[in-house]
Amino acid sequence: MTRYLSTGRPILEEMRMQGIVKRFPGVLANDHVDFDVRAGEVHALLGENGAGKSTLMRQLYGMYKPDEGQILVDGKEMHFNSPQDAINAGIGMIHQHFMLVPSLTVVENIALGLKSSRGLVLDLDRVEKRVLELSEQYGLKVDPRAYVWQLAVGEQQRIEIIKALYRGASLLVLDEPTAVLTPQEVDDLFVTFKRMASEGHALIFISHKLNEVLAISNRITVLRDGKNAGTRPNENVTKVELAQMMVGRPVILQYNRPPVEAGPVRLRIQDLHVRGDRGKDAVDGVSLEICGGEILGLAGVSGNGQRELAEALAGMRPVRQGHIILNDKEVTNGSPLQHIDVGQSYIPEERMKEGAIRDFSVADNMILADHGKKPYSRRSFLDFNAIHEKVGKIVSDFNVKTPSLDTPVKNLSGGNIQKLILGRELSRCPSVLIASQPTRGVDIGASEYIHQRLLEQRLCGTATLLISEDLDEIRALSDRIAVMYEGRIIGIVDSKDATPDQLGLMMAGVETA
Amino acid sequence: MKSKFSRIVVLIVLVAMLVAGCAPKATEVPSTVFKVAIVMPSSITDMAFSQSMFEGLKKVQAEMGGESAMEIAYSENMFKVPDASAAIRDYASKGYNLVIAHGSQYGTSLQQIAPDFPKTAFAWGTSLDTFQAEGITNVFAYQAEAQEGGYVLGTVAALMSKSGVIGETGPVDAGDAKLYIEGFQKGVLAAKPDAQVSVTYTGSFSDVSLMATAAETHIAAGADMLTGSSQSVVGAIGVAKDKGAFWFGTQWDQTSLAPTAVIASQVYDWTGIIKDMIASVKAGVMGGKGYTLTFKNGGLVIAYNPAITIPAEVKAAADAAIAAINDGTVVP
Amino acid sequence: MKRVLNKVFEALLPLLAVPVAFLIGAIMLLALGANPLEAYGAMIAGAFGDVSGLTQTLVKATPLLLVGLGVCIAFRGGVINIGGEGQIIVGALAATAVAVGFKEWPGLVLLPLCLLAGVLAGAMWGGVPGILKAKLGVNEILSTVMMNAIAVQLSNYLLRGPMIDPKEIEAGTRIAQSALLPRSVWLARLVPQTLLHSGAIIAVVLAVVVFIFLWRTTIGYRIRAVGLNRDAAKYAGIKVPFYQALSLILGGAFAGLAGAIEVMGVQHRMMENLASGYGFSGIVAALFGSLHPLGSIPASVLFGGLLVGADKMQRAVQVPSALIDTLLGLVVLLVVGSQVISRRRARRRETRG
Amino acid sequence: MAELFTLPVLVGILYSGIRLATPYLFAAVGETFAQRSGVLNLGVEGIMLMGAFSGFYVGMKTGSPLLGLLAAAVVGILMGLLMSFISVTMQAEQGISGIGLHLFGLGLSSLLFKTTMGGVESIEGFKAVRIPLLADIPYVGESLFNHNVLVYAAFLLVPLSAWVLNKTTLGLKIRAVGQNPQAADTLGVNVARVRYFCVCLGGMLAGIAGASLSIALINLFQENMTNGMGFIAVALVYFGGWRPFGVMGGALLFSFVNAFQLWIQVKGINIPSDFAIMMPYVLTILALAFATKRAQGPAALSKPYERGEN
Repeated sequence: MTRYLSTGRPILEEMRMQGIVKRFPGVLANDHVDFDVRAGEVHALLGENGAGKSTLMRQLYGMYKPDEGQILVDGKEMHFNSPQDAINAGIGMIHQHFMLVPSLTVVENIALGLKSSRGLVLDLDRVEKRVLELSEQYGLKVDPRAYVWQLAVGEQQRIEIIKALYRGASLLVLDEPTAVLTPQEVDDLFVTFKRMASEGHALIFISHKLNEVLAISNRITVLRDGKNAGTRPNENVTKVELAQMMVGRPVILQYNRPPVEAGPVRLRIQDLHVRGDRGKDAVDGVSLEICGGEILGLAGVSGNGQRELAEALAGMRPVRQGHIILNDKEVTNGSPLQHIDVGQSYIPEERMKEGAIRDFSVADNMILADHGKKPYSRRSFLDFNAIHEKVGKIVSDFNVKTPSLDTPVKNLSGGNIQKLILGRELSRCPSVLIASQPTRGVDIGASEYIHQRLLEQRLCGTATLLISEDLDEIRALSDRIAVMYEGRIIGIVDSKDATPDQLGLMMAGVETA
Repeated sequence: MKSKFSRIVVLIVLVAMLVAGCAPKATEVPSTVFKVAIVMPSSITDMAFSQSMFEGLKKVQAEMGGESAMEIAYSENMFKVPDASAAIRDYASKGYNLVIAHGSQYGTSLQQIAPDFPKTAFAWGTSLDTFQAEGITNVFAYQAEAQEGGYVLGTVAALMSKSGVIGETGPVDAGDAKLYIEGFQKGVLAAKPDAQVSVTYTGSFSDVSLMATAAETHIAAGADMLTGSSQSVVGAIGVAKDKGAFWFGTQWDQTSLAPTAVIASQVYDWTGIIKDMIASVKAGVMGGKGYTLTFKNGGLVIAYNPAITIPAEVKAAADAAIAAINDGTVVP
Repeated sequence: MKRVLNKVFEALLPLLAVPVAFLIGAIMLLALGANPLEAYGAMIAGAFGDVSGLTQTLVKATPLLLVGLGVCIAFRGGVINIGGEGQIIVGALAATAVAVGFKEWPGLVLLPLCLLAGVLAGAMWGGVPGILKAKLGVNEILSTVMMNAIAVQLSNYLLRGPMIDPKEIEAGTRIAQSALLPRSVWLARLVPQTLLHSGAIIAVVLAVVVFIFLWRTTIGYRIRAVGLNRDAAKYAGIKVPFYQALSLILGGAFAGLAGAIEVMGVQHRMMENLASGYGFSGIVAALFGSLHPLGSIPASVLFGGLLVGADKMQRAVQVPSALIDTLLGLVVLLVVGSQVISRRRARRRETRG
Repeated sequence: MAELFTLPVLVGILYSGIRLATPYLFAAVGETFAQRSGVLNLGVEGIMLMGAFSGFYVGMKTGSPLLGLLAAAVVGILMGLLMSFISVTMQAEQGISGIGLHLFGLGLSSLLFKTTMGGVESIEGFKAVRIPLLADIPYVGESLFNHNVLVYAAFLLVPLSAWVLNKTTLGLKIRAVGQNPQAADTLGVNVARVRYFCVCLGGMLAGIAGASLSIALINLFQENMTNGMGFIAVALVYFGGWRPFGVMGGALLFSFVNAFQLWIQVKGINIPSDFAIMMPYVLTILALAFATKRAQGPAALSKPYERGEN
């Protein structure tokens, strides 16, 4: 007997992937993977970047075709040629990078690709009504009339979920859905997931965060190097076990942070006001001081002005009011080059967009900011011998794995590119370092390495501003933690005294003493 | 797999070429044929400058007895001078008896090419310079005295105009177009001193649309008689027809485009010049002569449109103007 | 070794599209009653078969290469220069004006001055869209197209007014062309009785210079960085708008130089339609050369040969010249259409390697 | 100068400007669709020429301008199909394929003209249709409401296109595909199909644009008769910020200034004609430079889409 969801769709009782093999030129992305999910459960898919999680799910969603293996839905073999086929079968997917069109409104994004009740003409009012119903039913608050570019990531995520529900998804694939949320938002989201599961939805939860996986899922499958490294029920598995299954070796989960005597104030920010893309002040009167040998962690939900603050500090975004003082020199509204010259290094948030040039070689990327200086160039001519010598040293110092210095960076893994950027920025011996999301999308091994280097830099007396949405990272590395909310610093706490609950409340805008 | 595909393609090409190669070859032309080549800036169907010469050549060819007596080779749309000069050189080296460089912009190139081919006769127009001053002896030159016909047509236009407003439109304010347009203006003012003549240029030899709008503008400004030069006037003629205005053509008989609107055209008849050049070459004179197309030598002809009745006194005035030009009392 | 072979194969792959285009052309020729074998024979022989053909090909390739080099720089800087046409015209006008204006000066001074005038004028014509792009974000495709139209009218004005050959007024013919340039600025002829001039050498030397410039100097490095990733370049302290403008200015300078060399080497005077088509053909030649300055050298020669040979073919079999445009269009379409194949091969190899 | 600001001149500019704008409107609105879906088609000029020829030829042979229009539309679609195949399926560099398409259309239209007709002829095209009452409005009535059907059609196309783009499911797909093809793909929108449709629609409208010259406004065919209009049309799409009404504004501005410069010459105002002719081009650049707010182009414009990239 078919059961139905409250959305009116039949429940998808069981989805089973058997012996899935997917090859890309030179890479075996999935190697005979078995995976299944049943109605009413949350099944976590855990693994490092590049372990093959997304590839597996893209085959379920009809974006790739498996080279071998079967996909069975309620016992019936399915052949998905396009996402449309998957959608028709009741499968929905929330992608890690949101699949939203920024220039369209929320309803327009949801209505995209759907049949309209008015034939060729859009019926946005009707879509809007249904969106509000779903939003009510699952507790997903959205403003249907707003343009997507105006929205914070949390809200964009809710739109993605409604989009899938609107299409009658009974099985939902959630690719790293918590990466950009506050702890409170994560809690709310988990409540929604549990509600959905209890109603009969099947959920696949992709993540690399062990805490979350243990908090939400019924079963956990770990992928490593394209293979299924094991499926365990939640009850009889521990964090340490899971980490070992993921990485294939024991993992450090705690860092040693020796005390350092604070040096002079290196970076001084005074009453800074910076306009955001929407014309309003995204940074609204921020004042901070960071001393040499100190890591100041800047926590906060994405979209609260951290990006704009980082860009202003890098000299990329005009300062409307206030001052930035680097090593006692005023650099307010100076060019990126001036910031660099005063001794600042910067690790941008989006490494492929802002930190590196895909088609440039490793060597070319390594000299991006310093190519005009000795020894890289002399009298406007690049000195390739010197470049190869210096760059080769940095590459080996920072453990960047690359076939050669002339390999385009687009062929490197995310972790290696991040190490390259780190190497480039740290080899300059900066007195001030702005590091924005330095380990986002990087595997555990590389993350560990990057964290170690940041702590070493602290010992050398660098003043570091660490901007991250990963509270664990911030707590593990920072001396002090500042929390940013709606463009302001809502509070600064000593990292020893900070509890996740307290930080979470601050990130939600609650000022605690 | 890809290279296999390309191999197949190459094979097909070769087969196609072989098949084509087996087609019967054109019969070898006997050496008595007089070979003429012409290089033109615009198309042989431009209803203007290039077409007038090309049709002239064909007419002469027919008179001489067809392809067995005279062979014509042509290169059209040679608006790039280096291409034209390559073509001229190429024809000369292939043994053409007469190579016509039908564009004043080709002069500099011709001056360099002609001395290399003393056995070939060249012709250059429109110009009157045969480069004799430079010691070159194998270049003919020819020029249309476009202002003569302009003057006569201007006379007719002025006398037939009811509004006394006359519009002229050309491509660029230079060369043949300028001669014609200024001659026309003189003719109008000579016949009707209080007439109002306005002139527009479109800046292009091929902007048919803007030329049509220029005609439209003249008509909106009150003009009932229009004329213009270059291949782009074809659009303007249509506008004249639609708006009930009249048109005067030049370089080519444009009556066929608008039998209800074209009153008369100045037609360039190059046949006399062509025949004379051929005769000269056959007699061993390879150049040095400058030809002009005038009423007097019959190179310029006014072709009236039989479908439009022209008052007798107007026609008489036109004939008088031609006579005056011929005897030199009027210099347009 | 295998890598080199692969690269060579990929570079040559687009050329395989040419036979396909010619096959279609053969059908058209047959339909027009011409013999395709004879036609293509004339084409190849005409372009490369003898001294005259070869030199014509090289004469044609010279402006294509120069414009193509400008296109390379602009593309590498992430901007599209469709303004080659106008830049050639103003470059030629400026060189002519200087040569005619100071004709008494010794050639040793005047000749480089003329080339410089062409470069500067072209740079200025490319600089307007460049600065508009840098300062106001005006789309360069739009502004360069407009600048082309403006240059044509400027040339029309100058050539029948201030710059017209006094002899033309004297003779009453008033052909829109400038006076003949003084002999002192004529570029030396490399092969007697042909049009091949030393400009061809200048172009090849400059191709090497541009290669060195783009890949060996800091400014070239910055231009390429800006072209590949504006944001990353900006974060690294590179002034993105400046280098975008600079790429357009340099693109204009090369087209302007092409104009100057065309009047000084081939025409010896400025006239109408001097630039016709070189602006676009230069883009195509640069693309055939994979937007690499050194690749542009053989690509320009091949494309120049195609143009020259096509004209010869038209004369040999007496078909309308329009057939040539049709064929060239097909070649371009098929070549760019087939490039994806070599791109995919390259990608496959990279992910493996 | 005062004589330029008289009523007959202004009425004349209005009339000529509207006629001149017609081919630009068809071509530029068509190109707007192509670009909104992410395809830059620089071959508009070549398609226009093919449309102009086929429209004229069929119109002449059948005596029916309507059939000519149909032929132009079909040929335009075929040319669009060629462009989409090269740029969408083969993922070729779009700027260059456009130039190739232009050359191809330029050559083929002339070649067909030469072989089938051999000389310029004129035909009776679409006749002006005077709209009763509206055309009787004093001063402007004749300028606005006494045109042939294609002129009306071009202007009606503008609100229609804006409606399709903004209010229909298809328009939503087009906008999404041009901005974020990957997002559209995940929602089951067939990116290639949408792009094929838009490029072919653009081709059809470019074909009609050419036909509007050869069977409605000028009523004859001449080699290369579009003379760069197609490139201006592409530029107008940028000018109009990828919105049909913006494109119309640009087309009208350009055409009015062109009509105006002819009046400057007719009225014998003493400036060289060449500078008058320059005016519309200079003004277009200036208008862009001083336009304070510019719309952002489609984010995926001229980027071929391949599933699984990024």
